[in-house]
Amino acid sequence: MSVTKKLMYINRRAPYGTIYAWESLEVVLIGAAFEQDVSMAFIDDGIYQLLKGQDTNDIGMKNFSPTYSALGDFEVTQIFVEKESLEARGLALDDLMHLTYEDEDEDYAEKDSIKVVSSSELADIMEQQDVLYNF
Amino acid sequence: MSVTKKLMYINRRAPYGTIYAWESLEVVLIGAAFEQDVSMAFIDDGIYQLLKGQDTNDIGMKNFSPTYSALGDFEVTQIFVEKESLEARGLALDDLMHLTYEDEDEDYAEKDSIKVVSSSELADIMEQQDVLYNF
Amino acid sequence: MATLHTVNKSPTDRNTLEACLRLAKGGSSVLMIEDGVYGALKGTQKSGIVEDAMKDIKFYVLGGDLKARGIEENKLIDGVNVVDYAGFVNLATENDRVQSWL
Amino acid sequence: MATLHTVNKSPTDRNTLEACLRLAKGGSSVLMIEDGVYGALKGTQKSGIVEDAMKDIKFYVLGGDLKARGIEENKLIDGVNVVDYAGFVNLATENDRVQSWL
Amino acid sequence: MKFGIQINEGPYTHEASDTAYHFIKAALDNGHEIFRIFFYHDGVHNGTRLTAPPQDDRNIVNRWTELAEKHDLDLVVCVAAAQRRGIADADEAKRNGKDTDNIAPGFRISGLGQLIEAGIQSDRLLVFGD
Amino acid sequence: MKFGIQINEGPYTHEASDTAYHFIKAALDNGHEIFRIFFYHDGVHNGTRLTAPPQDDRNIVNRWTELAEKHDLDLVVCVAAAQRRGIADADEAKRNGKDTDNIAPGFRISGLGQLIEAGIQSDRLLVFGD
Repeated sequence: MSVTKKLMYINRRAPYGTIYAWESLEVVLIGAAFEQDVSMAFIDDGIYQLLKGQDTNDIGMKNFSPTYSALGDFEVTQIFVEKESLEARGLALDDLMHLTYEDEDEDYAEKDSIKVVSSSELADIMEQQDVLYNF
Repeated sequence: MSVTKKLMYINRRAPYGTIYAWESLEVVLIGAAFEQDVSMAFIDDGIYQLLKGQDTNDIGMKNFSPTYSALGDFEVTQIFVEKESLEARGLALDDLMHLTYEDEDEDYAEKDSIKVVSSSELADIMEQQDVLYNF
Repeated sequence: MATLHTVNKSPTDRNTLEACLRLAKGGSSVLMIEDGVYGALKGTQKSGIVEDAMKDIKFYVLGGDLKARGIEENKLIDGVNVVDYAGFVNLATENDRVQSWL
Repeated sequence: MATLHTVNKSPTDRNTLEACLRLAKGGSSVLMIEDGVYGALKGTQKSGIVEDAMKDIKFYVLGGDLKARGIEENKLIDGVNVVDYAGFVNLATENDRVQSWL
Repeated sequence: MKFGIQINEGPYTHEASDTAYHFIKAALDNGHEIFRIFFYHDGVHNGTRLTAPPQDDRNIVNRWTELAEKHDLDLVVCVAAAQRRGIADADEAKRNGKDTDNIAPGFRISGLGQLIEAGIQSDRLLVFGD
Repeated sequence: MKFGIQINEGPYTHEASDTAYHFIKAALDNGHEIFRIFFYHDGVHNGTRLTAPPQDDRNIVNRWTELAEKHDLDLVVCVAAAQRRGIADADEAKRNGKDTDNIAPGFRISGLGQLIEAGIQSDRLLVFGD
């Protein structure tokens, strides 16, 4: 395949209550093999996927939150979090997992993957995409 | 079975988008055989189940709305519609199907099955039930 | 460069329509399908968010889903256009991408 | 005569918690489970509806669902009680009926 | 106390089936009785023996089968909901002209009357769904 | 124009599968091409041959099989989602030690890469879900 497209994965669901968050993360991991220009957007309750300190022991489900930290190794380095959604939930960037990647263009310096953007900035970014995956 | 209980079926979902409305109506029809004291409550988007003039031809799904008119024959005669939910949707009783039953205690006079009640009245009625079925 | 947004949830049940309108740029089209068609009703608690967005955004609603739910066209917010499935296909081709708000 | 109401939807996604609180009588108990536990968070757009209802209604939240979602107890609205599954069973027995808001 | 349980959603897709399981275990551990577990809507998918979840995840269907065996639970899959969704036992498969069935051990297929009865005969009915 | 289609919900339970069907028919009628239909999440339940819906209702699974045959459509069921939910073809059944399979004619089971590819190769990707 020779085409390179801009693909964005859009996440609006809380984790665990339904499986969408986990199964959409599986798509992102597989998608990494296709060497496209990928990004993720976390909007509304999708933001809850990124909360620190998830521990599913008492409910007997698989804790998939550590997988987000691996995204950088899969070259998924552009993770947009909508500011308005954070604020509506009383959350700040510091409540989310610290996701990073190594920038190979800058001698593998560690950089933050998450960018907090306003609704209006995110709308612009969505408008630049070729494909929007929703789950 | 000798017990007689007050059973209420609670409907909060719009029809067709999902099957809950139709499958819950199937429960009500089967439940009629048990000769209990039954009632139905329509709350929030559940009210849309009762809108007049449904025609599913173009979407190729089964139109189950005529079944509501048969509820009276199944001795389901207490149908509570929450006033606040109607108003939030800009609807009035006249927008809903006219559901009736024949009152055998009054020489089979035709009576209205639907009663529009306030949230606070409905809360009282729910509190008198033995079993609340949700779908 | 424009986007077709589809919304299939009732605005009195979920926040989907609000999310769509917060993130749809001017010049976008919004198509209401399935239970999303209740968003096209005038006189509801939520009609205002559509009326306010109409300056910049074109609104469409799937006719088959309206009829199924017993909604006559005179109950719609003025300016919402009714389309059939072929019209849905045209909207998808005329825009550069489709964002399906689930 | 009292009712246990369970709510399993996030209040920032759906209207379920609002419906529950509109129809729960004083003296009722509300247990937030699954994605409903986000309703117990303080400082959100929706915390106020729980805080206002607390005069008349007792609020509980399922601890396992909180922990799974990374919510520490110090993030909860004051007065919300954390229970485990055995506590859920007790609430179901202590009340006269259970209304499961879906 | 006697509990009736209704489960409306399929395994893995929705937490409803997990919550119901943990509630039921806690109820049994505390000396209560489970009159019946009724699987309705997509809940019927809890009763297929064809699931093969990842090794590092729970096996929801096997968990039901084992719990039913241990505590002699009545796991009822709604026949109408099952027909629409492709869950069948040997009798249903035969009646509907299907070449195979897929129901898991410990489950039985029956009518909606079993749900009404669970409501009437139990002290409390709890519904787990979406 | 070439469309890629993703379907996230099961038949009957949610209208998503119906809307996708009507969209695809209209697209084909208007001379467009369907690159692939990818069934994900509960959408995998569209691919079971064991459904037996009431006589007076549409048969969603058969409708897919017939449309695929008529227009040579590629109906792909996600393997990971299918394993969790109990949809298997003969190979999958064998690999997972199951005594039977339940996939409907015209569907094939494959990986998530097929969805990514549908997004890349199609002019438009449309998602139908809950």
